[in-house]
Amino acid sequence: MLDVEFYGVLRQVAGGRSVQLEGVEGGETVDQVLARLRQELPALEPHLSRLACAQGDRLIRRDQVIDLQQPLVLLPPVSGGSGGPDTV
Amino acid sequence: MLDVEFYGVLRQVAGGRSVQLEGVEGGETVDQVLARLRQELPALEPHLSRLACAQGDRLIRRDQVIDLQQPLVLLPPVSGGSGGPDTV
Amino acid sequence: MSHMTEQPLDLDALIRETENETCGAMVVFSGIVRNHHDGRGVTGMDYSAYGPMADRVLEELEAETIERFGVQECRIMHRTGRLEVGESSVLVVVRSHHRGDAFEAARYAIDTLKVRLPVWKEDFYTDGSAAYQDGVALQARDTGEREP
Amino acid sequence: MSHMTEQPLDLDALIRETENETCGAMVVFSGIVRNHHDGRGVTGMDYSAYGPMADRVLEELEAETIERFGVQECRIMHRTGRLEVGESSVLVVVRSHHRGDAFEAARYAIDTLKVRLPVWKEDFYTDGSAAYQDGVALQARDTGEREP
Repeated sequence: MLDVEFYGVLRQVAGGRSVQLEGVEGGETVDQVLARLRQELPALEPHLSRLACAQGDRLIRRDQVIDLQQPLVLLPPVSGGSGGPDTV
Repeated sequence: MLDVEFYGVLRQVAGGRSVQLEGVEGGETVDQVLARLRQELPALEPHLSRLACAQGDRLIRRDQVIDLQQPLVLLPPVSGGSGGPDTV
Repeated sequence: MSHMTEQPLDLDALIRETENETCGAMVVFSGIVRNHHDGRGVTGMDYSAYGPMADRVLEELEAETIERFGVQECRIMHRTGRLEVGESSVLVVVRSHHRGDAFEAARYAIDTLKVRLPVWKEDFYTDGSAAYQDGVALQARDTGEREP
Repeated sequence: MSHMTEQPLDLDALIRETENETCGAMVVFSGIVRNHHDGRGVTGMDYSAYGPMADRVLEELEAETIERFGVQECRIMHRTGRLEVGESSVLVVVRSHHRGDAFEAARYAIDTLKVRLPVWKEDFYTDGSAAYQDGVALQARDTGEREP
């Protein structure tokens, strides 16, 4: 079982801050976990291409193997500072 | 008679904040006045090429006619802000 | 030193923290909640962050900015929570010997923050509605990804 | 509004003066007396100005910067008199909708100030000596000279 956490607009899309994903096995990659998640939460589909994934304080690539001991964190496009991304 | 005022390093060069220049006549240009001043204060010679001249709150060009009613102000190269001219 | 806070940002504190007598130039950037977005009136914003990563990203960005531009000081703070129009959401303070470096370093820090910092904002509009602003896909620093 | 003062510069006051709810970006530049110049230790500086012209130059530079870069606010203050190491000699505050404009406008304002403002500084060195710093020949704004 793996905890998956959502940030930003993904909380609205997923309808909560996190879900518990059943059946994830050791050795699975981020891509494999996202494929499982897509089945559980079809509403995430349009966001999958532009989201980043993290575990702990680091981003992880899609081809990396998940650490089952800590949550997988899904991070949608960011908007720090003020104004839009190309302005301020 | 015309008051000539000095700023910055020119005060050290001229030995004071101002001089009174005798014999200046109506219709003389800045250039003509500077030629008189060079005779009175030879120490100014090396500074003449890089100084700017003002009357009131405006710069005046070398070919402009002096207003005898207000001081001619001699302004050496400037160094506002902090640090040198090419730095800060 | 913290880089993320729910408290109002304190520019004076960052100015004191970065005092350096060798520096002739200081450049400050402040990002401020403005009263409009995409033609709609805005009354405020809510900033949320992925905390564990956000703090590390800003700490590394400070060090990277100092090294890359040869400046002496760089401090970055970002605020989270509910902000009103006119409040500052991010502060960047850079000090250097020369002003050109300070301007370039501050510009780099805020430009880079906007693609690396896991922060999201929800606009509250004058018509009572709210929406997350779209942003840019999060980018890792080249060395920032966990090794496989 | 004054642009030249013998009092310590007050950044908070300039920030308050320029408040503008349409602006998402503020850039501040501060020029600060540093403890060295040309390899020599510096203990302080004395800034002198040709007052009647200096105030007008800064007022016009504010307006020119706003117009040229399309920014909303620009305030510039320069200090005169004796300053210690670490004190600010000049402040530029720019606010705009977009951060790029704010950075460019602030950079233009300080770069232009340094060739147009009739201000001179005398360094006081740690060895007890003093000297006027050389500078750049004063430049008029194209439209700034008195008509013949």
